Amino acid sequence: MMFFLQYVIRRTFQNMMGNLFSNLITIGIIAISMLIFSTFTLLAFNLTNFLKIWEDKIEVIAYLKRGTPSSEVEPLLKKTRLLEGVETVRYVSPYDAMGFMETKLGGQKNLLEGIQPAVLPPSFEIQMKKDYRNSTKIKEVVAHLKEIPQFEEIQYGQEWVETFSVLVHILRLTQWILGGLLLIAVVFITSNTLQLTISSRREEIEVMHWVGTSPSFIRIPFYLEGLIQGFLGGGLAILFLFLLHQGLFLYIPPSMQAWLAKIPVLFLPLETIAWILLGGMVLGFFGSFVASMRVLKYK
Amino acid sequence: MMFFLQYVIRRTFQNMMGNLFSNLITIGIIAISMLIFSTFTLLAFNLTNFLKIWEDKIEVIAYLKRGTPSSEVEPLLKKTRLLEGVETVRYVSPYDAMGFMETKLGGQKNLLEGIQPAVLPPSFEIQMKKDYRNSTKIKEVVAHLKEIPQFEEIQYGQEWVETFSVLVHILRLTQWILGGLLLIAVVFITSNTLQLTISSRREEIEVMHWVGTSPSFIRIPFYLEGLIQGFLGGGLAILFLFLLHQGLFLYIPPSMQAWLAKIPVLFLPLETIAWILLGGMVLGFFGSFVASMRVLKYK
Amino acid sequence: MNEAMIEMHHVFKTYPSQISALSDITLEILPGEFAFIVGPSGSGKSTLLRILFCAERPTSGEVVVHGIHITQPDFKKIYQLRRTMGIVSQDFKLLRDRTVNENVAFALEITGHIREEAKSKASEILRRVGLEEREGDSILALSAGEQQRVAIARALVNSPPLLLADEPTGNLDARMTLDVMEIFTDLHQKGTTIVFATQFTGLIKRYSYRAIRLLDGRKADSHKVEEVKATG
Amino acid sequence: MNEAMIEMHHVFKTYPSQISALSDITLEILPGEFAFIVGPSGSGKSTLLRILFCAERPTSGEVVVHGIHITQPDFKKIYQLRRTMGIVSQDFKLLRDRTVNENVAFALEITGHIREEAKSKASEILRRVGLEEREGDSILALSAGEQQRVAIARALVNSPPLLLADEPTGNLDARMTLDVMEIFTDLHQKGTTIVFATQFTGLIKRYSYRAIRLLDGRKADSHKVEEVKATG
Ligand SMILES: Nc1ncnc2c1ncn2[C@@H]1O[C@H](COP(=O)(O)OP(=O)(O)OP(=O)(O)O)[C@@H](O)[C@H]1O
Ligand SMILES: Nc1ncnc2c1ncn2[C@@H]1O[C@H](COP(=O)(O)OP(=O)(O)OP(=O)(O)O)[C@@H](O)[C@H]1O
Ligand SMILES: [Mg+2]
Ligand SMILES: [Mg+2]
Repeated sequence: MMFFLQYVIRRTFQNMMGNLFSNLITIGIIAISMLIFSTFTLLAFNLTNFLKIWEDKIEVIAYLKRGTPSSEVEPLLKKTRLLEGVETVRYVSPYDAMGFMETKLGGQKNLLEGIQPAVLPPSFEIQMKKDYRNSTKIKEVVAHLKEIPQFEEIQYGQEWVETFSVLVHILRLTQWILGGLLLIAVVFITSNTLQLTISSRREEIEVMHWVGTSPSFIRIPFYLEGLIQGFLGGGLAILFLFLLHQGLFLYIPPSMQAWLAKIPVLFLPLETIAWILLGGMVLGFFGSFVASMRVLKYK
Repeated sequence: MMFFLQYVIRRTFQNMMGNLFSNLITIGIIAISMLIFSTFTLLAFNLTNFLKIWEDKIEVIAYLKRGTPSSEVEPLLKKTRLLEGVETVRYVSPYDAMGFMETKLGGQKNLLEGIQPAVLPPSFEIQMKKDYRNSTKIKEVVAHLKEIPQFEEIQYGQEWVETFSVLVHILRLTQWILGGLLLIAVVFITSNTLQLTISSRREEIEVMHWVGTSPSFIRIPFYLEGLIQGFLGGGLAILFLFLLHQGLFLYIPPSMQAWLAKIPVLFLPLETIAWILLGGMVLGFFGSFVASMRVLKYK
Repeated sequence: MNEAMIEMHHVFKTYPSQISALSDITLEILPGEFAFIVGPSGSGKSTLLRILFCAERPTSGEVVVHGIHITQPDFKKIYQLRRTMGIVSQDFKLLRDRTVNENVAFALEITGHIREEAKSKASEILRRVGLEEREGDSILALSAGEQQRVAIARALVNSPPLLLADEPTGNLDARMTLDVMEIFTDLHQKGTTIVFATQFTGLIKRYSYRAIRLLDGRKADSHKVEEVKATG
Repeated sequence: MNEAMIEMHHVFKTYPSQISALSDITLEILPGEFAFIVGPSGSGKSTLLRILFCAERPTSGEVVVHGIHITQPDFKKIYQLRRTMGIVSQDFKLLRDRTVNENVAFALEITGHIREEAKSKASEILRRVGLEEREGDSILALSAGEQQRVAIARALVNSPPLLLADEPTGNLDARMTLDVMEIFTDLHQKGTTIVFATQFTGLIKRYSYRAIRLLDGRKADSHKVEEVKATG
C-alpha cells in the first residue's frame, strides 16, 4: 500500500512534469473559469447581501391629512401598528419632513430657504415584516391602510419592489446558467488536457500494458493529476479573487471609499471557498475520468 | 502554387479532423476569452457612450439673490455667457424651480403642496464648453462666477465630476490590463493546443522530414490551423455576444426596458467586430508560430 | 486442469480485412519445453505469439495457457497472466524517453519491487546480455541490435516461467545470436518454457529443439502444424 | 566538383555519451556502384548511413554527396538533398495511421505530384514488392516483413539516383530476400547507386559486389575500412 502510494505520487509527478507546459495551461484555464464563476458568486453574494440591507428599507409612507390634530396621532399609530404585516411605524412630523427634503435635495437645498415646515404634511413611515416585503403582500397591506380615513395618501416604492424581484430572479437564473456552462467547460478542458497527456504517453501506456501493469496502476496517476489540476486551478482562482477584492479598495479614491463603506463589500465565506476548491477537484477528477474512459482502453 | 494551396488546405483539414476534440476545445476557449474581452469592450463602449451623454449634463447652477429685480436678469445672462468656457446659460425662474423639485421628489411631491413658488430663488443653469467639462477647468469657471455679486451661491456636481474622472480612468486601465492578460492567455492556449497537435503528429512529422518534405509544407498547415481557430473563436465570441445583447432586451421586464430606452444600449460597430476577428486570427497565428518554434525543429 | 503449459485446439485467426493468419492450429507445448515456431514472413508467427500473450483474440478455437482458458479472458485479469510471461516483441516495445536500465527496471517496479531493488536486478540482467556499459543511455542512443538485447533483458528480468520470443535474434549478428541462444538454453535447462518464433532456418538446424513450422498464411487451407526435428 | 557519388574523408563520429561509432573513415563510392556496408551489430553501419542522409552530423571529417559538402549543410536545404536519395530505415519509419498505399504515395505527394498520380505510381511499386493485395490495409495490420517491404517501396517510388538501405532484408525470409535483391540488382543495372548496410555475411558471399567492412565500433582505433571482394 505504502509502495503503491509512493509509486502513484512519483508517477503523477513525472506525468505532470513531462507535460509541464500543458499542465500549467490547464491549471490556468481552470483558474480562469473558476475565477469567472467565483467572481460571479462573490458578486451575487454581495448583491444579495446588499439587497437584504436594502430590502429592510422598503417602507410604506402614509401622509396624514394636513392639520390632523396631534391628539389623533397616537391612537392612529396604535391602530396602524396592529395591521397585519406591519412591523414598526414611525411618526414623521412636518419638521422631520423638512429635514428629509433638505437631505434629498442635497446641493440644491437652497431652494427650501424661506419655506415654513408647517406647510408640509405629517406622515407615518411604515416598516413591513420580512415576509411582507414583496409586491403582492405590500399591496394587501396598502389596501388595508387606504381604508383608514385619516390618511390623505399612501405611497410606497412599488417600482423598486418590482425591479428588486426581477433583479433577484435574473441573478439566480444567470448564476445557474453561467455556473452550469462553466462547470461543463472545466470538465471538457481538464478532460481534453488529460486526454492529450494520455495520448502523448500512449507508447508508454502500451508498454505498461505489455509488461503486465495492473489497470489501476495506469489510471490512478491520471485521476490524481486531474484532482491536483482542479485543486490548484480553484486555489489560484480564489487567491486571485481575493487580491482583486483587496485591490479594489486600494485603487478606489477616498471619495468613493466613503461611499462604499456604507455598503459592506464582503469576501466569500470560508465555507464557500471550501466548496469552490472541492468543486475544482471534483471537476478535475471527472475530467480525467472522462479522458481515461475515452483513451485508456486495455489492450 | 495551386497544388501547394490544395495540399495545405487538405492537410490542415486532416490535422484539425484528426484532433477534432481538442480543436473544438481550443476554439471554445478562444471564444470564451474573446467573449470576455469583447463583452468588456462592449461594456466600455456603452459606458463611454453613456458617459458622453452624461458629460453633456454636467452643469453649474448659480443661485441668484432672492428678489433680484427681473430687469437685472437679462444683462447678467449676457455677462455670464461671455465668461470663458461657458457654452449656454438658461434662466430658471422660481416657477421652473418648483417644477424641478416636484420631479426630483417623485413619489413624495405631496410634501410641496401648499408651497408658493415665489419663496424659491431663481437660478442660472450654466452649460460648459466640451473642453471645460472636467474638475480643474470647472473650478476655474466657478471662481470667475463667484466674483459676480448678484449670485448668492454657485453649485456644481463636484463629487460627480471627480467620480466620473476616476471611473473613466479605472475603465481604461482595466481594459488594458484585462485585454493584455486575455491576449496572452489566447496566445498561450492556441500555442498549447497546437503544440499538442504537433506532438501527436510527431511521428508523422519525423517521417515527413525523412522523405524530404520542405519545411514550409510542414509548417504552413499548422499556421493555417491557428488562423482558423482564432477566426472561429473570435466569430463565435461575437455571435454569442450579439445573442446576449439581443437576449438582454427580450428578458428584461417592460418596466426596466422603458428605463433602458433612455440610455441607448448599442452593439459594437462593424469596424470593432472586424478588429476582433482579425485579432483572433493574429493571436491564433501567433500561437501556432510559437508552438512550431518550440516543437518543429528540423531534423 | 491439464499438464501442458500451452494448448491450442483448432485455433483460427482471421483479421477484419479477411486475412487468415492462422487456420486450424492445434498444438501442445509441455512445461520446460523449448519450441521453435518457424515459417516465412507473414506466416502467422507473431499472430500466434500475440494470441498466447492475450494481445489478440483468436477468431475461433481454444487456447489454454498455465491451465487458464484465455480464449475469452477477463480483461481485468490479463495483466496477472502477463506477469507470468516474458515477451520479446518483434518491434521491441521499449520506452524511447527512458534509459536502458529504466526500461528494464520498469517491468519490476510495476509488480511491486522497490526502486533500488529493481535497478540492481536490471543491472544484473543487462550485464548478462552484454549491455553493462550502456545502462545510463537513452534507448534512442542504441543500435537496433542493442535495443533488441534490452528487450530480451526486460523479458527475462522477472524470471518468468514462460518466455515468448518473437524473432529475438533478428537484429543480432552471428556472434551475438550465439550469446543469446546460450542464455536461452541456460534458462531452458533451468526449467523455463520457451517459445521462439523465427524465420531463420539456420537456427533450427543448429539447435536440436522441437520446431513447429507454419506454412504460408495467405492460403487458409495450407495452414498446418508440422513437427520438424532437426539434427544437430 | 568530383566525379564520386559519395566521398568520406577521415570521418569521425563520437556520440555525446563518448561512444565512438565511427573513427577515421575514408571511402569513395562511384556513381552506379553497388556497395555493401558490413559489420557486426553496433559497428556503426546505421550511423554511417544517417550521416550520408544528413540525419546526423559527423564530429569531424568531410562528407560529400552528389558533389555537395554536407558536413555543415544549410538546414533549410537538407530536404532538397533528401529528395535525391531513397532511404530504407532500419526501423522503417512508416506512418502507423495510414494505409500501405498512402505511406508510399506520401513521398510523392510532398514533392508536388498530384494525388491520383501518386496513388497509381505507389500501386505500381507496391506490386513490385509483392504487396498489391495489401494496399488498402493499415501499416499496423502488416507483419514485420511486410512493413519492411513497404519501406523499400517508399524508398524506390521517387526513382532516386542514390539508394541508402539499412538492413533492408532483416525481416525477410530467404525467398523474399532473393526477390528484393533482384529488384536492387535491377536498379543497379539501370544506374542507381546503392549503399546496402547489413550484418548478414551470407548476402555478400552470394553477390559479388564491393563490400566495405566496419569493425567493432567500441574500440576507436580498430575502426578500419577494408575492402572485401567476395567471390560469386
Ligand atoms: N492487425 C492485423 N490486421 C490485419 N491483418 C494482420 C494483422 N496483423 C497481422 N496481419 C496479417 O496476418 C498475417 C500474419 O502476420 P504475422 O505478423 O503473424 O506474420 P509473421 O509470421 O510474424 O511475419 P514476419 O516474419 O514478417 O513478422 C500477415 O499477412 C499479416 O499481414
Ligand atoms: N544517438 C546515439 N547516441 C549515442 N550513441 C549512439 C547513438 N546512436 C548510435 N549510438 C551508438 O553507436 C554505435 C553504432 O551504432 P549503429 O546504430 O550505427 O550500429 P549498427 O552497425 O547500425 O548496429 P545494428 O546492426 O545493431 O543496427 C552503437 O554502439 C550505438 O549504441
Ligand atoms: Mg512477425
Ligand atoms: Mg543499425
